[in-house]
Amino acid sequence: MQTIEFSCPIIDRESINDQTVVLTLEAPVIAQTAYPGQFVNLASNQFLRRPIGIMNADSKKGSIQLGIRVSGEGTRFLAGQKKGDIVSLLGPLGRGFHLEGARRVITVGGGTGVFPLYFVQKVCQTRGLEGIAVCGYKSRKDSLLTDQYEALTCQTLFASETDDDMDFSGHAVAALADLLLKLKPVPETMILTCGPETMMASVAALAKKHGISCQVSLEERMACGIGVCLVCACKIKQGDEQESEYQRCCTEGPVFNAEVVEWQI
Amino acid sequence: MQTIEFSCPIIDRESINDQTVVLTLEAPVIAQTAYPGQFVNLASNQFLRRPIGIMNADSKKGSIQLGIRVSGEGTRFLAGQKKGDIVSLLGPLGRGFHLEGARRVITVGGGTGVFPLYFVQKVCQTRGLEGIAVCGYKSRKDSLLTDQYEALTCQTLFASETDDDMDFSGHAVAALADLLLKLKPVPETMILTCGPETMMASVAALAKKHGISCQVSLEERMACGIGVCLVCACKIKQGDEQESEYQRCCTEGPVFNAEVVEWQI
Amino acid sequence: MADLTVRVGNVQFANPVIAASGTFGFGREMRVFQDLSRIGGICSKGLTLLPRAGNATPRVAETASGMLNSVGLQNPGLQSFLANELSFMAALGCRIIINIAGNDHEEYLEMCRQLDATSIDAIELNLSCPNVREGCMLIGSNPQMIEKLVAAARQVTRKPLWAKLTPNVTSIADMARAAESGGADAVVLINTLLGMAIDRKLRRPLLRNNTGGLSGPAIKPIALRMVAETYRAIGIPIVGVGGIMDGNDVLEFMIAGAAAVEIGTASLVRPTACQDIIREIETIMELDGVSEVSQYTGTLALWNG
Amino acid sequence: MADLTVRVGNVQFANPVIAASGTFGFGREMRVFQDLSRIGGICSKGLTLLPRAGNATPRVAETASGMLNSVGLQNPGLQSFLANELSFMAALGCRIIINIAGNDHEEYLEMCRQLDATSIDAIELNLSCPNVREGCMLIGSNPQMIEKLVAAARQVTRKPLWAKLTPNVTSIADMARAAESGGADAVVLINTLLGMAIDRKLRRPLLRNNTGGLSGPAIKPIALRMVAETYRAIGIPIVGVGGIMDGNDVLEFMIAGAAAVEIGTASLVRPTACQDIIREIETIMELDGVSEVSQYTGTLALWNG
Ligand SMILES: Cc1cc2nc3c(=O)[nH]c(=O)nc-3n(C[C@H](O)[C@H](O)[C@H](O)COP(=O)(O)OP(=O)(O)OC[C@H]3O[C@@H](n4cnc5c(N)ncnc54)[C@H](O)[C@@H]3O)c2cc1C
Ligand SMILES: Cc1cc2nc3c(=O)[nH]c(=O)nc-3n(C[C@H](O)[C@H](O)[C@H](O)COP(=O)(O)OP(=O)(O)OC[C@H]3O[C@@H](n4cnc5c(N)ncnc54)[C@H](O)[C@@H]3O)c2cc1C
Ligand SMILES: Cc1cc2nc3c(=O)[nH]c(=O)nc-3n(C[C@H](O)[C@H](O)[C@H](O)COP(=O)(O)O)c2cc1C
Ligand SMILES: Cc1cc2nc3c(=O)[nH]c(=O)nc-3n(C[C@H](O)[C@H](O)[C@H](O)COP(=O)(O)O)c2cc1C
Ligand code: FES
Ligand code: FES
Repeated sequence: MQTIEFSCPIIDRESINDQTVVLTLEAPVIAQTAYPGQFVNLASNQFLRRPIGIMNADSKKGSIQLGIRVSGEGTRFLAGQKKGDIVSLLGPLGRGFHLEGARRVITVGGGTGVFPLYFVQKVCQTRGLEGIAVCGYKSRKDSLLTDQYEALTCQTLFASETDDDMDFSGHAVAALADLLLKLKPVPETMILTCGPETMMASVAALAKKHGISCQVSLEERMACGIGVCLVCACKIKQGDEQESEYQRCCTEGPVFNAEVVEWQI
Repeated sequence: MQTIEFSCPIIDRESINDQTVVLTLEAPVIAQTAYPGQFVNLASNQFLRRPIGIMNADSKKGSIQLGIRVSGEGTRFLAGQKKGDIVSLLGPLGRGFHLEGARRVITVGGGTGVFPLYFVQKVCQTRGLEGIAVCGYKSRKDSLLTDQYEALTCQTLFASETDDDMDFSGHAVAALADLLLKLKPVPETMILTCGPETMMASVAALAKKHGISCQVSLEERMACGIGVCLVCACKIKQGDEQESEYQRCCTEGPVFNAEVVEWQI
Repeated sequence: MADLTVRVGNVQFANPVIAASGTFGFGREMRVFQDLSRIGGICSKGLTLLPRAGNATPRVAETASGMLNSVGLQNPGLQSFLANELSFMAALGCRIIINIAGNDHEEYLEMCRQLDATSIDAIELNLSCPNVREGCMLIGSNPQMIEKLVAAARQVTRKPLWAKLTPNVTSIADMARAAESGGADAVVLINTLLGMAIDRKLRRPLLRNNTGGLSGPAIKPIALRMVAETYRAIGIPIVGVGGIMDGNDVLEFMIAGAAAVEIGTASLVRPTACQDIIREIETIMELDGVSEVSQYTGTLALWNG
Repeated sequence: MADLTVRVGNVQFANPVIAASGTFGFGREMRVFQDLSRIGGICSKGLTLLPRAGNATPRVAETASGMLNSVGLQNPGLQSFLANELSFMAALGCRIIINIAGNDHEEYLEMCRQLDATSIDAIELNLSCPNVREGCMLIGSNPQMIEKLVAAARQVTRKPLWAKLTPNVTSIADMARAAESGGADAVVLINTLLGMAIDRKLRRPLLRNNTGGLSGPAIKPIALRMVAETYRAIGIPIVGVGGIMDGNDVLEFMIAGAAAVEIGTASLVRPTACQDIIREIETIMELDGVSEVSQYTGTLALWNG
C-alpha cells in the first residue's frame, strides 16, 4: 500500500507579499516521489480540502514547498499558519509535466502559475536541460519568486503588464511571442504553461503556430482530489472522429497536452 | 444604549486540573456591573455561543474570571485559548443571586457549580457578611478552587464523595445537612446553590425543612442568552392556583427562588 | 448615498433587512444592541389566538453550521400581545409584521380580524411551523388548504398578507402559486426544515419534542434554490429567509429573486447581526457600483444548456 | 471482540459501513487508502444503460458544513462497467451494491435484467438523483411510480433491491411505504437535497447546472429525522445516509432505525473515512458495553407527551 502522508509540520514560512506566502513542510515521502505539476490537497478550516500545486520538493531534506495566494477563506487560513503548525494533506496527486525527451524547456507562468513552474525549472537545472522561464505579472509589485527563479540556471524573462521596469513590458503571452521570434529554434523544445485559462489558451495557440509541443496545467474546482467524486471534469478531445469526453482534472490531469484540451473560453 | 462588550483579550490562564481552567479576561464594563450568578455567552469555534457563569469580577482591574470545565468541543476550544487570544462575549447576562438583607450566606456548590458561588463568597467578604461555603466534589482529585475559597474570609467545608481526606466524607447535601444541625441558627440566613439539578433540589428541600430561604441557579440549553429565542425555558410556579409557566433561564434566571422552581427530575 | 429602500407589494421598507419571527422577540431585548428604527422591519414571534406555553425543554440542539429548535410557539396570545406589546413595537420606527399561527382555519381568520384594526404593516401567516401538532405545516404542505386559507384571510383584513411557507414539501413553487392564487401579497421562504438530533448515550432525541426545525447557514443552499425556483413560478414578491449571516448572503437572496429578506438565527449568535448586515450591504453596493439595492432583485442569470 | 456484522434483508455485511454511491468510484482509487476487504460494502457510482458524459463544470460548490454537486451521473454505461469494472469490484472481498439510474421505467428494468446474472450483492435503484432531467427524482417523488417501478424490477431480478429515496418530498414515509409495497428489500435514506449557490459578482449560479445536491454534515439532522420517521412506517430495513462523519454518527443513525449506513462526502474530505469509522464504532461499542452492533438498530426511545 502506497503511503499517503497526512500530518505535516510547517518548518518554514516566508511572506512573499501581503497576499502570498511560501510554506515549507516536512513531508519526506512526498518530497521523494513528487514531480513538477503535481499537487497536494490540503485541509484548512473550511469543509473541503484545497488543491495547491507543489512548488518545490527537496528529497534530501524531506521537505516540500507550497506557494499560496490568499483568494478566500481557505487560503487565508492556510497562509496564516505558522512555523510548527501541522497541516493535513494528501499527495502527491495527479499527473504533472512530462519532461522526457526535452532539450529546451520554456515555462510560461501567469500569477500563481509561476509557483508550480518553478519546480519545473528546478528539475531542468538538475537534469542539465536548457531552461527559459517566462513569468508574467500584473505589475512589479505583484511579482512573485523573481529572486528564486534568478538563482536557478534557467534564463528568465519577467513580464509586467503595467510597469516598464521589468524585462518585458506587456503580457506574458506577448513576451513569449517576442521570445519565440528571437530565439534560435532547437529540436525537442517544450512549452509548459500554468496560469489563467485565457493565457494558457493563447500560449497553446502560439506553440502550435511554432510547431512546439505544449503542456498546460488546468484548474478545476475539486472535492476529493483523488479521482472518486468526478466533480473536476475537464473536456478532453478524443481521436478525430470521436466526441470529446470528460476526464478528471485531479487524476488524468491537471497537466494535459495542449492539443487535446477543449478550451472553455 | 447599554454597552455590551464583545472582544475581550485573555490576560491570564490558569490550569486547575487536566479538564478545567480559569481564564482572566479584560472586560472593564462587565467587571463594573456584574454581580454573582450572572453569566456571559462566549463565542467559540462552534456555531452557537456557550454560556459560562462569572466566577469573579475585579472592577478595579477591569477584569473578570471564568472557570471552564471541558465537556465538549466548545468548552475544549475555550479552555485551550491562550494569554493574548481574544474571545467574543456578551454580558453580563441574566439575573443573579440576591444578597440583599442577608446576614449569613451559605453557598452549596457541586462540580463546576463552585465557580459562580466563589463570586458570591467574595462579595460576602467585601460586604462583611458571614459566609459559609460548602463545596462538593467526586473526590479530592476533582476538587476545584479549594485554595481560592480558603483565601476568603468565609468558613469552608469541602466534601468528597469518595475520599476520606477532605473536611467531610460524603455528598455536599449530606455535608449541608450535617452543618445545619450543628450550626447555631442566625436570622436572615440564605442558602444559595449551584450544581447538578438533583443536588439543588435536595438542597432546596433541606433549606425548606429548616425554614431558610434558598436560591438556585438553573442550567438550560441556550442559544441567544439574551431572551429572544425562548429555547431556554424553565418551569416556574405561579401563584397557588395558577399553572406554572415557562420563564427564560437566560433572562428571568438563571437564579430563581427555590420555592417557585418546578424540578424536572 | 446608496438607496436601500425596497418594496414588498405596497409596503416600503427603509432597507431589505427584516428580523425573522422567533429570533427577535418583540424587539425589547434587541434595543440594547442596535437602533431598531434603522432596520427594515421586525417580524414578531409567532402569535396564537390563545396563550401557548410551548414545548418541554430541551428545545435547542446545535448541529453542523446550524441549530434545531422546538420552541413550539410559546407566546402570550394575541390579546395580551395587543394589550402589552403592540404599542411598544409600533413606536420602534420600523415596519412591523405580525406572524400568526392557528390551530385551524378559523383561528387564523379570527387573528386577522383582530389585527385588521391595528397599525401593523403586514400579517405573516405562519403556514410552516414544524413544532406544533395542528395547523401550520399541515396547512402549508397542501396547496388547496393554502389557497383557501389565504383567500379567506383576504376577506377579513385589508392588511398585506404574507404567506410563510415550509420547505418540507415536494414542490415549493406549487405552494407559492397556491398562496398567490389565494391573494397573498407576498410569500416568505423558508421556515425551518424538520430535523432530529440524537443523544447516543441515552438513545433519546436531544429535543424533548423529538424533532425540531433546522435553521442557520446549513440550510442556505436549500433556501436559495427555493427562492430562485419560486421567483420563476409566481408574480408576487418573495421575502427570502434561511441561513443569511452577512450582507453578501442578503444580496445572493435578492439576486435569486427576493425583494427583501429576513434574518433569523444570525441574530441569536450575533445580536447586532441586522445592523451589521445593513452596513455590509452598503459596502458591497459601493464595490458593485449599484446605487439602488432593489436593482439586485431577480437578476440571476441562469446557465442554460 | 465486538460483533460488527449486520444484515440488510438476506445480505450479511461484515460491518455496517458501506461506501455511498458517487463518492468512492468503483473502489480503484480508494485501495491506496485502506484495505477494502474490511469495509462492509461499496456502492458503485450511479450507472446508466448508456454511457453518460455528465454535466458541464463547475460541478461542485462548497457550502457551510457541506457541498453541492451536480455531477449528473457521469459514468461509462452498464455494458462497459460489466466488461471492465465488475470483476475488479467482485474481487475486493466486500459486499458490492450497484447503483443504477434510468431515464425511464424500461431502462431501470433492462439494467436489472443485465445485473441479475452477475455476482453482485444488491441493486440500489437510484430514485433520487437531483442532477438529471429524467427518471430518478421524478419517479422518486411519486409513490405510485415508485411502487410500480420496484414491483416491475422485482419481476426481472432475484437480486436484493434497495430503493434509494430523495429527501425532496413532503412525506418520506409515503415514499418508503410505496417501495415496500413494490417489494423492495430495503430503502436507502437519503440522497442529496436540492440546493443552489450563487456567485454575487457574476449574478450566476456557481454550478453550471444551476442547482446541485447538498450533502455533508449540514444535512445530517434531516437524514436522521427521515430515518427515524420511516422506521416507524415500514417493516423492511433502512440503510441510513447523510452527513455521517464519524463512528458516533453511524450509531445515531442505527439507533434511529438504520440496519446499516452509507458514508458519502466524508470519504471526499478524508479518504480513510470508512476505515476510521469502523474503528471508531468498535471503540464506542466497548464504551457503551454493547457487543453486537446490530443491537443499536431501532432502539431510539422517543419522548412522549
Ligand atoms: C491543481 C490546482 C493547483 C493549484 N495550485 C495553486 C497554487 O500553487 N497556489 C495557489 O495559491 N493556488 C493554487 N490553486 C488555486 C487554489 O486551489 C484556490 O485558490 C483555493 O482553492 C481557493 O480556496 P479559498 O478557500 O481561498 O477560496 P474560496 O473561493 O472561498 O473557495 C471556495 C471553493 O472554491 C474552490 N476554488 C476557489 N478558487 C479556485 C480555483 N482557482 N481553482 C480551484 N478551485 C477553486 C475552493 O477549492 C473551494 O472549494 C490551485 C488549484 C488547482 C485546481
Ligand atoms: C447559566 C449557565 C452557566 C454555566 N456556567 C458554567 C461555568 O461556569 N463553567 C462551566 O464549565 N460550565 C458552565 N455551564 C455549562 C456550559 O455552558 C456547558 O458545559 C457548555 O455549553 C458545553 O459546551 P460544549 O461545546 O463543550 O459541549 P457540547 O455538549 O458539545 O455542547 C453542545 C450544545 O449543548 C449545550 N450544552 C451542553 N452542555 C450544557 C450544559 N451543561 N448547560 C447548558 N448547555 C449545555 C451547549 O451550549 C451547546 O449548545 C453553564 C451553563 C449555563 C446554562
Ligand atoms: C428559535 C427560533 C424560533 C422560531 N420561531 C418562529 C415562529 O414563531 N414563527 C415562524 O414563522 N418562524 C419561526 N422561526 C423560523 C425563522 O423565522 C426562520 O424562518 C428560520 O429560522 C430560517 O431562517 P434562519 O436560518 O435565518 O434562522 C424560528 C426560528 C428559530 C431559530
Ligand atoms: C459527488 C457526489 C456524487 C454522488 N453521486 C451519486 C450517484 O451517482 N448515485 C446516488 O444514488 N447518489 C449519489 N450521491 C449521493 C450520495 O450517495 C449520498 O446519498 C449523499 O451524498 C448524502 O450522504 P453524505 O452526506 O454522506 O454525502 C453523490 C454524492 C456526491 C457528494
Ligand atoms: S476532485 Fe474528485 S474526482 Fe477530481
Ligand atoms: S437562550 Fe434565547 S431566550 Fe434564553
